Amino acid sequence: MDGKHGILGNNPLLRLGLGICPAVAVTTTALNGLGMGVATAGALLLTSFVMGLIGGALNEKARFAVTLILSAAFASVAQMVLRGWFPALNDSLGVFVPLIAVSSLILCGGSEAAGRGFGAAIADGLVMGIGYAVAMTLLGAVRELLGRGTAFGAAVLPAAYEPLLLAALPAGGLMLLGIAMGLYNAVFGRGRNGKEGA
Amino acid sequence: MSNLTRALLFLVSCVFTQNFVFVRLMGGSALLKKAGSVATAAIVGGYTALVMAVSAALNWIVYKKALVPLGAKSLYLVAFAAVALLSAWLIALALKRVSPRVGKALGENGAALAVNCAVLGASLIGMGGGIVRAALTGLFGGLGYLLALVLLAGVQERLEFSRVPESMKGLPISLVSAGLIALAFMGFIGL
Amino acid sequence: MKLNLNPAPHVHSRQDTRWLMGNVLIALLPCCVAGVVYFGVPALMLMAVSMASAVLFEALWQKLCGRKLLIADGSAAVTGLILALNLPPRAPWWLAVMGSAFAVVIVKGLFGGLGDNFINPAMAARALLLASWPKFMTAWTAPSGLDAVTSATPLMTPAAWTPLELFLGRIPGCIGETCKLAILAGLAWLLITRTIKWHIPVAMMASLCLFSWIFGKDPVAAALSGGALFGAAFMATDYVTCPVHPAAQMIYAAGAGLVAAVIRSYAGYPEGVTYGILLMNAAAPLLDKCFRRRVYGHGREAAK
Amino acid sequence: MTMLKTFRGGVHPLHGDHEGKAQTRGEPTRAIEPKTVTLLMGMHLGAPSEPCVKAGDRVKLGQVVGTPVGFLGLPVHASVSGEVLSVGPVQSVSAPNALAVTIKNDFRDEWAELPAPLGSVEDCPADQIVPAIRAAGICGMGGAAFPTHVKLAVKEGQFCDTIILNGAECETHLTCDHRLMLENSDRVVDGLRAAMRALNVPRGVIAIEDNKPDAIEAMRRAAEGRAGVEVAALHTKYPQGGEKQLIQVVTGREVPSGKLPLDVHVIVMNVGTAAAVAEAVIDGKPLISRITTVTGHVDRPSNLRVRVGTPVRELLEACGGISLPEDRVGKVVMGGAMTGFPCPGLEVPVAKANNGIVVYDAKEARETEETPCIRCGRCVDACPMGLNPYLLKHLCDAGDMARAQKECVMDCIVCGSCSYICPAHRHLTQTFKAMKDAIAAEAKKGKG
Repeated sequence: MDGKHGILGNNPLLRLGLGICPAVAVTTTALNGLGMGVATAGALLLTSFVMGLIGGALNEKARFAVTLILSAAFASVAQMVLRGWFPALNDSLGVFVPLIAVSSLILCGGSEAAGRGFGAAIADGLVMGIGYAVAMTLLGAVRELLGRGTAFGAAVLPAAYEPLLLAALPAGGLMLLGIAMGLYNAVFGRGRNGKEGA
Repeated sequence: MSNLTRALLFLVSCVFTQNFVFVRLMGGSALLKKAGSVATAAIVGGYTALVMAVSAALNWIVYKKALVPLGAKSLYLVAFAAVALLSAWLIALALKRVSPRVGKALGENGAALAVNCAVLGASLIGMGGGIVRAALTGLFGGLGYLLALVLLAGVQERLEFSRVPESMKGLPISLVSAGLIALAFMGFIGL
Repeated sequence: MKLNLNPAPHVHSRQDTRWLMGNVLIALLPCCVAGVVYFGVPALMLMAVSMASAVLFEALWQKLCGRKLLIADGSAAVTGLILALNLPPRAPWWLAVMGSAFAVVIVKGLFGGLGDNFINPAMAARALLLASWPKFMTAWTAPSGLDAVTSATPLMTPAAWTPLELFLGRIPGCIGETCKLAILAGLAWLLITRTIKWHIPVAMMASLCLFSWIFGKDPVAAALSGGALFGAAFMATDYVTCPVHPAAQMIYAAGAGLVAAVIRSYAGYPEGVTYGILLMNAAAPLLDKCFRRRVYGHGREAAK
Repeated sequence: MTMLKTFRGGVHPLHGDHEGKAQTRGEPTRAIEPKTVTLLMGMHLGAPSEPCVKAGDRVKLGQVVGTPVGFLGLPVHASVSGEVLSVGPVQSVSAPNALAVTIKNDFRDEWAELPAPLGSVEDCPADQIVPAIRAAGICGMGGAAFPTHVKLAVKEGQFCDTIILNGAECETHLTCDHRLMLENSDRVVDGLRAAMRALNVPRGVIAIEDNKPDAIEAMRRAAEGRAGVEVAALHTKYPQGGEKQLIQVVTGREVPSGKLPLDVHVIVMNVGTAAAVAEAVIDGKPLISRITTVTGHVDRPSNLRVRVGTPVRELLEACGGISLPEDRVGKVVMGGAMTGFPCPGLEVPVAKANNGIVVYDAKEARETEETPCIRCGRCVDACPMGLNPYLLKHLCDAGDMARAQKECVMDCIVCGSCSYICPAHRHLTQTFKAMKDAIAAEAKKGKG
């Protein structure tokens, strides 16, 4: 592992802005964030695994197409797993579970994994996946706390707290993610190799 | 209600009330575009709208006429992704033939650009009705995406000379801008 | 003798930023007075809290960013006051504080401060408060003395008030928006002192009346109820967030009026002026791109 | 009076204060005699003249002391008789080491031998008018100091159908053209007729802002019976006297970007220049004196007929001196408030194009601090050229030459209207001027 991506240092969500659609759409609660983060991370890991094996044999254009098909396949798997074992979570994530197929986290991570050697591909996929899942969970926790006054469903703020409903709405999600990224940049500095908007 | 009125209402709903970027949040990629000019945003947005419409219609056919009869429903995601990529690639090629300027704006990997949440999302959402509804979901949703892209590009162009704090520059401030526009779009709730 | 060498021009208009903001505050004065007369001391409290917190947050933000303190330009005070005038008279004090914080720090500060925000801070704050705490933002009280009687606004029950009542503002509504007489006085001040131009208020009210009429409503009542006139006079005309060129300004204002009329007639919220203005704020950079004055010596007439 | 013509944009500086002209416009012109004169060799636009005298020489009034260099060159004439004290670099308003000839006045005013006068402007040989103008060393006296004989050089294939005399005097404080038109109306018309005859131009328009009704009246009277000469009253608004604005207002034509007035068949001259032309043609006299307004914080604001090369200090002394304690003097500006140049010192000499000296106190002269642009759009409304100053400023601050050029920064006439009106005190005009200079330098580098 060459430390290109990290859980804290070069977070795929907060620094690179990968996979921001679901990051805003489903992170209304900490549990949703965790579930989506783990599901995406799992699909990423599997995609990186396969791309690490076969990616070296493909050219640039084919890489993207193959990654997309693999990602769609593993997203289907993720959907089946969620539907079978976590039906409630599956329902609250809704249409964004199949949309894992086009998550830019996987499309970017998978394409990059190709041709980097098997070990590096797996390690990168793992670190990126964990980083993404942690960021998703944190974002979900903040939005849940502000928007409902609860953490993982348990009431933590006093009853007098009037929840900031906007935090749980799309507009609030976009703004909070933006502010979170700004804070992240302020704390960790702007990475030298971290080009945003990849 | 005539079909025309229904279509019109559907248009308003897709562009404003259920905007793909600001309400459904399926257009994160719209934010990722580097502060390109408004003109580029309009071209990319129009292209994405086309891809959304075509792939939504094609995917409807693939799903209803092939996957369901064959009993291969669980392969739908793989099939949809393949169809979306193929149509994006073909449309990009066609557009490049029609206008070199458009081709330049789309860049080398125009097709990769277009396979995003909005395109697949339109296919998934369009599955609920007939093929016309599916195509219109893609087209009108794409128009909403286009509108969002152009609005955001305008705002980004304006932000070029503003004193945004260093750590907020780029994607973070784009997200906050999008959030503020989403706040404005909330006025259409219940339309 | 030390001679100063700064270059021409050697005279400057006396109308600096502070003068302009001061003029807006003066123009808001009649609305403040009407608000206090109709809704009592709590309205005054809200205005004070809102202005004070807006100025405080502005100072804190400028300090945090390591910038020069510029609160004396009065822009934060204007934002705070306009926000307060957009609140229901019995809104809790913390609502004003939250709104000011959002307006000054997130809508304005994150974008770089005065002049850099693309959306009107007070309007965005009102939209935030409405989305977050609807029960406080829609608790209307009739201006009937000190006891808070919950009632509907004229936008919900248009027939209950005569045009004169609507005009004088003895009706439920936000603190500053009910008395149209006071708003018109303020608007007249802004126009006479040339703080603003006529294009935006006129185009916005005309468009609102026209489209309300098309949608089957009474245009006079539409103009006189809700926050239409207040928005057209004080919020749509915000320099920072409206387009620069008169033609673009007319389209911007007409668009705001149209959106407001659509939302009032068909959408879930009773009042759409806020959203009309916010949406057109977002479109203003595009309008500015589309409308330009022709540069002397360029284009069609040049070769005559 | 018919509808006053005007242009789009513009500002009204010092409007509540009669444009700063009230103190001097009623004062008849007084002539002053300087103790020494410092004749800059570069008073006109173009290559500086070559000094042809040396220290110790005795020169007579009107004798050539600097010979012209190049196409844009003009001779410089001694404006007093006396002894040449030095030939060398001096501080001018814009440069610390401008070449000049300094002459000590012997107060005898002995004239040198002058070229023979051409006689009446209506009968003299038309082909000798332009050479006479060059020999008299005449350049534009309104500010830009462009050599007049070059302005009147109409190339093959070009023609001029209108000469506009600029008597707008839209700059604040200045009343020298106003006084000239009142006191020497006939000479102004003679100069215009001479230029019209030289180029065979059918129409001459004397354009005057309507804050000078007496000048309009005087010029109307003087123009009566003179072929093709008319007087146009203009709305009082800055920069009404800008060349491009004047052409637009008087003829309805626009000078295309990057082109000259002659491309739309117009020549614009200052009224002072016209009077100098008349002197040269009728009397054969070179340009050795001009009217300069001295106002602001001086004891006796006046219009003075001064010899070219008189130091600013002598002008101020002739007006009773600066009426401020030394520590409250802010700046001394050569020219009006909108475009004038700040003087680096009081020994700076008056050049052919210097139309005024204005003294500001420290409060008026204090530097304004830039605050953030609030996008009020006042600069856009004020710009007489239809530019977007607020946007241009951002581009210039970012050093983006290409986009600044695309936003037409080169069309900026540096009139100062945007800086004047900006509520945020942004330094618009000076930024644009710096950008224009940088772009011009770049273009020169590319060529050379």
